[in-house]
Amino acid sequence: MTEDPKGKIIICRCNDVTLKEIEDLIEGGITDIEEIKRLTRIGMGPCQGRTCIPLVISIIARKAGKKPGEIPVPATRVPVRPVMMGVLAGEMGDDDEE
Amino acid sequence: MPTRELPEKSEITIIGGGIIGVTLAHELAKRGEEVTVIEKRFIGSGSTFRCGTGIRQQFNDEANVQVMKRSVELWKKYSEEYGFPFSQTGYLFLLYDDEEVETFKRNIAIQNKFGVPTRLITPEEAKEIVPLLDISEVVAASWNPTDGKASPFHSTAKFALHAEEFGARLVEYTEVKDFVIENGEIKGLKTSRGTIKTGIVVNATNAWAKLVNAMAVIRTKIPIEPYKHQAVITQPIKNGSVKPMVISFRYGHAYLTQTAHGGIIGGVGYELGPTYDLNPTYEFMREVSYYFTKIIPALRELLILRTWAGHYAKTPDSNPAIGKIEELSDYYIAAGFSGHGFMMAPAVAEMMADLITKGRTDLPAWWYDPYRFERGELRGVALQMG
Amino acid sequence: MPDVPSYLRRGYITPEELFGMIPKPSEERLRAKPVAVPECPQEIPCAPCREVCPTGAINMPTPNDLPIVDYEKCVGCSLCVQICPGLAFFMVHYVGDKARITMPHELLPVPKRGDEVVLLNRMGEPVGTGRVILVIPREKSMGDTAVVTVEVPIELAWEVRAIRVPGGKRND
Amino acid sequence: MRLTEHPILDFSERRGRKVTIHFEGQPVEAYEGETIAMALHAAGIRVLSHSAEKHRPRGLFCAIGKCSSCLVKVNGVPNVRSCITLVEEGMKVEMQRGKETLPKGAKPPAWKDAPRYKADVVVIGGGPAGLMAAIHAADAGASVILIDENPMLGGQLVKQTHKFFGKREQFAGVRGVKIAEILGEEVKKRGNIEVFLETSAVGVFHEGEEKLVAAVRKNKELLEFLGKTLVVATGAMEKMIPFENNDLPGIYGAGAIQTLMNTYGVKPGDRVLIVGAGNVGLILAYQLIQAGVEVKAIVEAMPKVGGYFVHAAKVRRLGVPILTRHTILRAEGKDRVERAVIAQLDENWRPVPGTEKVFEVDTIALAVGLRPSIELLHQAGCQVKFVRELSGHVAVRDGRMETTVQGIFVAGDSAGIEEATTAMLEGKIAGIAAALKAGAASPEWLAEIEKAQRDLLEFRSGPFGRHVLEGIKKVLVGVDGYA
Repeated sequence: MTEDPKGKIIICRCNDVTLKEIEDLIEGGITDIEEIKRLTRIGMGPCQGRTCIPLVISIIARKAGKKPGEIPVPATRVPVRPVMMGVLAGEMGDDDEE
Repeated sequence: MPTRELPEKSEITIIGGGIIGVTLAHELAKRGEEVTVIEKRFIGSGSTFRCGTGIRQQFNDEANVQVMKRSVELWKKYSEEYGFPFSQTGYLFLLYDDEEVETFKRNIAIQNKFGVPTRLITPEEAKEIVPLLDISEVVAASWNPTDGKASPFHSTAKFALHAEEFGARLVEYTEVKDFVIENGEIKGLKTSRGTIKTGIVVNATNAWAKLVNAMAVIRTKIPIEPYKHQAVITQPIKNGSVKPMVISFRYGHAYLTQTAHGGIIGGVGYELGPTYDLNPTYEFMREVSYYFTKIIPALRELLILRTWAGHYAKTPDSNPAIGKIEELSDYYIAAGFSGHGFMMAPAVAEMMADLITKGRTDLPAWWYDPYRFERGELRGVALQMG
Repeated sequence: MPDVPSYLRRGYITPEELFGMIPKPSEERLRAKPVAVPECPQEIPCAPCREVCPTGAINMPTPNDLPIVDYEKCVGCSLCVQICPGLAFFMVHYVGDKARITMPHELLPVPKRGDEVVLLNRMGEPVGTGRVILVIPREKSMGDTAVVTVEVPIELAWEVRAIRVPGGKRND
Repeated sequence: MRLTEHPILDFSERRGRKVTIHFEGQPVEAYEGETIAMALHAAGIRVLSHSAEKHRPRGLFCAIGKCSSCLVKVNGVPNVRSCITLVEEGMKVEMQRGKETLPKGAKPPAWKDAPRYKADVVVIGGGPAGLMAAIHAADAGASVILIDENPMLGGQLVKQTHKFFGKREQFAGVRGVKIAEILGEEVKKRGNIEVFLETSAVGVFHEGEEKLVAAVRKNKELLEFLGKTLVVATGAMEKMIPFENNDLPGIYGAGAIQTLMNTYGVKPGDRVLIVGAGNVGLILAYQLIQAGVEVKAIVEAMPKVGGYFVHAAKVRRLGVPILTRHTILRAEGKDRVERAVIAQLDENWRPVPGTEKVFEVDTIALAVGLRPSIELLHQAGCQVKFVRELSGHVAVRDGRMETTVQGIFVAGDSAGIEEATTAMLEGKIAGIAAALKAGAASPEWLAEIEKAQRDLLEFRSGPFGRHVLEGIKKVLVGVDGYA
């Protein structure tokens, strides 16, 4: 049973993933957060999972009858906040005022 | 749905649920064989879901060109039948000097011989294909519009689904711990969920192949080592911004393209290992940014969202080891893909299924003979990037 | 939920609940001079009232204990009202048929002496009007909080805990 | 929509020179030093982008550059986070519509080695924990680098107009904004603390025994910080809750509203519904009233007020209803919040049919809790564990706040959601311990650690603190506080 019959409860803002989409996967037997991540793109947007991952953990816990502590958090990888390629390359050049 | 239930017995058991194991299970089951895949975590979780998504026929030897030509045919066929995204958006190798051009002319001749329509194009033509390219240093490009890319997640999931429809069993979250061997014959496999009786085992664990070989006490020298390669993905941009896979050996052996979702994905030649460590490094983040912005300067303002690492399971000649290992019946290996496993999988599945069910294949399996290392007959190093 | 005190369900405390936890000052004491009465029924880690009290009238062995005012020692100086981070200290003084309530005020406008203001109870309901008889502005308050004393009908002494000041420029 | 007067804060001194930016071709007045999102909000503009997949309207949400809800195009460059990008005269801002094209004609950047700064102790985060860590590490004898993402030190303190609890020596009775000023001054006084503002750590790497922090300043310059030890005091992130249309512009995290009104003096809206009666929600309600905003109600799913009673009493007597055992069902509105629908919850946390109430509000504030920001610790390899009492995943550590990665310390909300006061005490412990570990402090500083540990125990001896202590026990390793 979904709590999101209209598909208007947004869990991941970056990739517009709804509660319903996640619940459907869990009901289909997929409860590994890494799998849910790859199939729905939760946690893969520009917020890097900051908003959605804790929510998804609680959804899995509720639907799959697990404790939140039993659900491993997905790896945190560099960069821990998005960075422009040009900045990592070194000097952005022309528009640098300093 | 993949299960966590281990069957009591299976004629054929594949260790490793990556794209190789899954497509092989699919092919064997389709031919009516009883087959089980045993995967330590979940389908695709090893190297498959970490790969750079590219599928190309532009190799530098006849065997790989033939195998990849067949593979692309199969990618196309199954993507249409099963409905997963595979797009023939081409591979574009940027060339910066005469020597590179000469090398690629030779490669193109080999490719053309087998009907792969690669051709040399001008920098301006390259820019028409990818308008954001910086071609100021480019002298020519090698272009094959029939190369492509596919989503590792969706394609593997579809192959898995249809493999099960044909009767294959995919067992996840189950780790093979040991072989049950009697008088040189495989009788079964001990796993974290108990023992499965089986006669034929395929080692499809790629980066972990040496560990499985050791478990089976294989003495034949099959040098496959795990090297750490890293990849990057950016924030999504308008689809169609970078259609083909763009390659530049000059700039860091870089490869980059756009995913169906819109992010720029790719990597460079920076390699660490042998190691099982998968922590991304600072050096990679910097190098990939420098080289990518050299190739497409407009990427400078694009945000990197994530980097990650996966394994290239490398052999000394960057060609996989595919075939039967005679010292143990019936033990097969399909591993050591050196970064080409995803793209080769459908053809390798066909080749392996031929070898297992018929003992012979029309595809040039001899090139990947696992005994070549022992005999000191290394192949020419397969063209590799990233 | 019988274990949840009703003041935590509603967000306000009634005088009955309050004086079930701390003693109520006697009529005699209330007529003598202003006396500080804390409305702080929960064990939270906080001690400035005790630390600032010049006569040591506030009994609180550890910062997590409830403040208990020794009404005989309290001199009605209002320092506790000024400093209390929870704005939970008030002073009450009975004068004739009026009561003078001293309370913290951290809103605009700050009233002036003599202003007539709307009296609010603990639920924010208007219960009448009263006259401001003393204002300690923020700059002169030891706790950086303005303190206002209003005169109210004596029967509202234990009801009025906030004021609404009419007029004043508002943000658009 | 700008605040001209405020009972506690003075914005006239804070606002810079007037400039004009353009949004969708229309001129918008702004002040130098404020972010694009703040200036647009002050002009009444709520919708900043349309999402990439379902084209839903989106606006500001977190206001600290984390949530990606407020992306705009600036001078042709897409994906700019308007909440952390400062306005510049003549800037051309456009709404981002899904996935955008990249500007043509860019020049490739040149390779440059990043400047590298070294210190005994590198502190990441300039909130209460990080400030105290830096001050005490410096006093113990260490050279210190302190980096923070914001243009000013103080972390969340700079948005807090209320006075803090605790003891007077721990700044009790002093407003958060003032504490930020005091600690900022203390940092400035010390010659052995080097401060880097507007600098975000993007990764922690190991260089032998030392820690390399890669960071980006003002989003455009790569910097490297090498420390013998590292204190991570990166604070917290706001939680989100699922309800219908929970992404509509006008739904903000409580922290974003505090940033709008208390940092930039921009009125967040006219009529607000607050979800959550913990301390954040209660304090926010009071701050909104101080800014002249009407708070229609506070709804709370729990059967009681979760924050301090005194914070509840403060807003209750100003007429704000607190509806315990209620939840928000949905937000309604075309492309911004026009109303909110709430309902009562039964014993099983299910909405009771027929109890729906509608509030005509233009803003919904989510104050449904914080969770520790552990991204850097997790990325650096520190072992983490989910602890309900600490509000999420936190790093396993010992009594001196050292994590399972030698030389990496943690303090404040990133070690578990608690109070600014405990954050300061933990910061003190971590700062001194990091200085000791770096070999920069003499052993007598252990006495200061012990004093701070006693102060923490005293602070945590009440019912709120005991709950936290239960949680800390689950992640504490080592005997006598040392592994």
